Amino acid sequence: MKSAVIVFPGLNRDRDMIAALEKVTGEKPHLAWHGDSDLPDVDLVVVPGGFSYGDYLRAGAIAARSPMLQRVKEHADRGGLTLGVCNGFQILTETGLLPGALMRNRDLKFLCKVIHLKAENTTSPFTTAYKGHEAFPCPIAHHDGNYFIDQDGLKALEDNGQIAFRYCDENGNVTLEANPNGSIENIAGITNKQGNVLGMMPHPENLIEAAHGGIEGRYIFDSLVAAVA
Amino acid sequence: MHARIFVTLKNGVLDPQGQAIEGSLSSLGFEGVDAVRQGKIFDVKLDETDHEAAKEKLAQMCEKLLANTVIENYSIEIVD
Amino acid sequence: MHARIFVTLKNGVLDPQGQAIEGSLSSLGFEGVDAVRQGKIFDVKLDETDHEAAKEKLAQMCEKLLANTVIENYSIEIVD
Amino acid sequence: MLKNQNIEITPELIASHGLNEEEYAKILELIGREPTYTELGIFSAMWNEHCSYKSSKKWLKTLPTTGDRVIHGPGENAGVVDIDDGQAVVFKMESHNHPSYIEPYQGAATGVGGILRDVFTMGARPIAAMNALRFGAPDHEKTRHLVSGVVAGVGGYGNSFGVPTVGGEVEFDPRYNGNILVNAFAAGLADADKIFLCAAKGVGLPIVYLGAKTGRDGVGGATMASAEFGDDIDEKRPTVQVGDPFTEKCLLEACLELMQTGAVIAIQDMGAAGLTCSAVEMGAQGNLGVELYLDDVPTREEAMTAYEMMLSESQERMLMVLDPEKEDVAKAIFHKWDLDFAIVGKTTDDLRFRVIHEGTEVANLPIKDLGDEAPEYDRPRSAYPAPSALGEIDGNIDVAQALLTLVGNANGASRRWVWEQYDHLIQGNSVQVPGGDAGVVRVEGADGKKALAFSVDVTPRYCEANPREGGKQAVAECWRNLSAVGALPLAATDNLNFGNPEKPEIMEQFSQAILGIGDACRALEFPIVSGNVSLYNETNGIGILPTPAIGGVGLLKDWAKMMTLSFKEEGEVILLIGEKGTHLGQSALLRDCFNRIEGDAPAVDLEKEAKHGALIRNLIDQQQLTACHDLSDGGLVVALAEMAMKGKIGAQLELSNDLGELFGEDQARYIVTVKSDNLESVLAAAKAQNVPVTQLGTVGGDKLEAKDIFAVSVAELSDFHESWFPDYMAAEAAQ
Ligand SMILES: Nc1ncnc2c1ncn2[C@@H]1O[C@H](COP(=O)(O)OP(=O)(O)O)[C@@H](O)[C@H]1O
Ligand SMILES: [Mg+2]
Repeated sequence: MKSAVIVFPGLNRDRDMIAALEKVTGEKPHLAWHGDSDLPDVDLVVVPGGFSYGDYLRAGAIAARSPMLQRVKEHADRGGLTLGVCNGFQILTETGLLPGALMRNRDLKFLCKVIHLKAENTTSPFTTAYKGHEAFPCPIAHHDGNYFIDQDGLKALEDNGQIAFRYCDENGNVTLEANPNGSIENIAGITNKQGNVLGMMPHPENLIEAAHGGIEGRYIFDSLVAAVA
Repeated sequence: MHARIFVTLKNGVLDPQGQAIEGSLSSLGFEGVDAVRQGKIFDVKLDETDHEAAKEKLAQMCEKLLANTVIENYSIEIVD
Repeated sequence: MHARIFVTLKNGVLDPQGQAIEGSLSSLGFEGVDAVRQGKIFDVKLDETDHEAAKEKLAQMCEKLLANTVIENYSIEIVD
Repeated sequence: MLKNQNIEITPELIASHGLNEEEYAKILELIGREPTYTELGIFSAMWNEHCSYKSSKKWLKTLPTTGDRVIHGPGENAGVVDIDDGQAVVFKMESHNHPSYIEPYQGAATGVGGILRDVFTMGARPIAAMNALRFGAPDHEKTRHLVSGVVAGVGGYGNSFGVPTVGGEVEFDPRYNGNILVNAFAAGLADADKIFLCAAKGVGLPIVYLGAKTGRDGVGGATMASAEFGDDIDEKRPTVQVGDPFTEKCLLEACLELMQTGAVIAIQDMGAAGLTCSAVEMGAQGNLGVELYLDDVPTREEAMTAYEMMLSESQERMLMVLDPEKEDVAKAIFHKWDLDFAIVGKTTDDLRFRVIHEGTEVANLPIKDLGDEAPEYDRPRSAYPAPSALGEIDGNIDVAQALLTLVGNANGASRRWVWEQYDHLIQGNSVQVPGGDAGVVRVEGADGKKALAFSVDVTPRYCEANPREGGKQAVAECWRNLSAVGALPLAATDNLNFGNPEKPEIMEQFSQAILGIGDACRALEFPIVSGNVSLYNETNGIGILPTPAIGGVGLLKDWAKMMTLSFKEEGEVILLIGEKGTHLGQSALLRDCFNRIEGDAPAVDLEKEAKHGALIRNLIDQQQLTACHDLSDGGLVVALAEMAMKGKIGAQLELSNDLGELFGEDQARYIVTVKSDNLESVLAAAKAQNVPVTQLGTVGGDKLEAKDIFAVSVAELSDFHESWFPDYMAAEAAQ
């Protein structure tokens, strides 16, 4: 699988994402600097986590307006696989590639911890490998992960099976207590209607090898490798 | 010319900051606060003399960058 | 009664947000923007009818919570 | 036009610059004339306590700073230590106490920013951070607000910059009511042969200004940091600096990129007293003069005077001596990252420090004398009071209740509320996160097995009772924490936070603590390679507890062998390594359950420390242990409870009801668990080394219980342990 990682000033989980892609696919991803005008032809474009432009104004807002994001949009519009993690998710919502918005966490604090996730949909190209491993622990690290969408939008997400991951408890139950940030309906990740764009707050790239305490983050990349094969 | 842009959350959008402030105010002993909503101001110094042209330009800035119109409204005031 | 509180950075205090916004506006092709400074608004619904009493109370809220008076100024406007 | 240059140098002005008569006389003698206003500012910045170490130098010199692995000790931006395979760890700790009291968020944030800059200035990519925090009594009116602001500030900067915060300390004591402590540690990874230093080389080379623009931030900041607080504190407020972690992250990437091009001859971050300190240090260390052209300094405010530019503490700035042939390459890199890049001066051969502004020479000073001739004091010391006698202790207490108090009060409760606000997972190498004895981070670029361990420690109440033993204990505890995870302790940094050194008793306390630190560092082969001194932590005559924080770094050859403190499996045998406890003086039990602060600090037997630690590391390396935890605050029972809570399993123990045995804080001790198959070999290994071992019981069940003494469910312990911080902070006015 050929992949590209978009790099903006202020992103800081780009190196984590590059390492994860390399480990899973055996290939170094292409690095696309935000100021470059071209995005090479790849199977997967990843917008990684961090604080692009300091998250000043709104998380992801300034990065979303950069020329490179136009290229990402074109890639996604052509049906190209596109993954946004954490700041990447915020950026993809700011561009309109994904619906809704990510607001400040309910408790207003940055939160870094291992939560539990449930794969709600194991048919998207990002999630097929989660079949049989629907609930798993996964790290989060964010200040603005409180997903919001209006009622009509929410209904559309549900109707189209666009909800990829929800926060759950150890046993896979989606409960209020298991919601770390106040996201509507415990939403942790969504796809677009076509299913080729995924945005998620948790960090699968930090859940790839034994040293991370789990490898369930790999399944996203495994799913993608299978999807493009 | 100086302008001030106000960006506020749309009705119906949950405001965790506003809620937390409400809670804090009441725990600080301030009574009778029914609601608090937090928004943003941008004070912009513009190199433009025509009010209408300025407003037009500022509105575009809001649409393109300063407000997230999925959740926010904006308004513009020319200060001088 | 509705009031609006404006909280802005004192002169000379670094505003990284404003700087980043300036940069982004110019790369979006907006010209002639000399400076942007970001501030906050709090829209407060108060259960109080007297303007002076309300202003007094809001000023206290600013001092105690809403503004960080080390680096921020505030002003208060009664809306209705 | 001589902006501000014709300001008259009055005795009041001199005093307001923190210079005494004698010091001013020395200035007159050195330069042979009256200084200009700008020059006065430069002297005050260079000669204040923070930059000149005038009260502490004499004592710092007694510390051991060398060792087989030490590449650069004190004197550089950070210490540099060899970690094999051509790699080095670069680390330092620094305080931002006063600014954090005035504006907790920005004070703490800029403290983190400053220490990160010290590390990457040397060419190292930051891979771990820690923070040692001390606040006033929980019920003091300011405490909550300070805790919330400081923690948010530490996180706000570190999270955005992208360094994992893997450890730290938080303590509460009324003695910090008016002076909180915010000490930030950072460590970075570099190639051992590519370390960048601040000494300028070559005459006539361009001096380049990098990073953010200069504003009036913190003008007089370094002077403030060295002055005692009084009631006029509000007047000092406008000197607050605002941090910009985004710019710092860009600066990191740009610097590392630039360093690879070979363009950098010397580089120095602008920290306290900004442009002044960095330019003088570059020149003086390189035996060169420096000429600065202030008109070329990027500024963000209008009409800044030379004085303001020279003393500004605007953050996220660097100064560099550049290879002129690579100017274009360098410029391109900085512009790519949207950072300022300006040539603001050049090196000269005349050992003068010249500053030119608007066509006028506003300063012309002997550059070496600014540092070398800075005053150095052997401040008077008076006898230190002997520790108070330890009175009778009524041994007839409810042990379970005492345990719940100790694990569930302000100083014993879980710090999760704090460290969950810090990104401790970023970079994907955190193999032990906060909450254990030491944070452990895997090292990239070698065999994938190597890891570094980090811990920061000090027990201020011991230091106050007995500064020498307290100094030793801080080092010993840090060293023990590293050993407990299986790391070989390599070297340390210190952050010496004390009261007013002009008081003879404080000066004695300070010097004794340093001597104790030196004793321990020598005995444990744990040299001090960097550090920082923060004096005058005193408000209205009340000084803080002496707080010499020690930050240590240890090396693990294979992180897969790393030890953690949680109980693992039912049936494993629990052993105490080291002697049975006896010492209750200055213990947490005495303070928190009897409301008494009495007695001497526990004595530190450094020979035993070394021996017990070596045994522990060997056992871990041979994979004989399943858990290990060092004993500190609260002694044996608290350590057992922590292991049980972490593992969510209880234990059945055989203990006596002697309070010293249960809660004593004797040093050089660890609790370990072993599989029963390994018991014999572990006992034999201890015996061979002559290290006392006691079998305490076995892991299992859902209670921590000692027959006839106490029983308490692990769930209840956890409940007490986890709830104090969130409950306490819930009342904080969120913003
Ligand atoms: N307590 C100490 N122990 C050892 N070295 C110290 C101590 N305090 C300061 N140093 C060393 O003195 C030098 C100057 O310190 P400092 O002024 O804090 O550095 P910077 O200029 O980077 O802020 C540094 O190399 C530092 O490591
Ligand atoms: Mg430095």
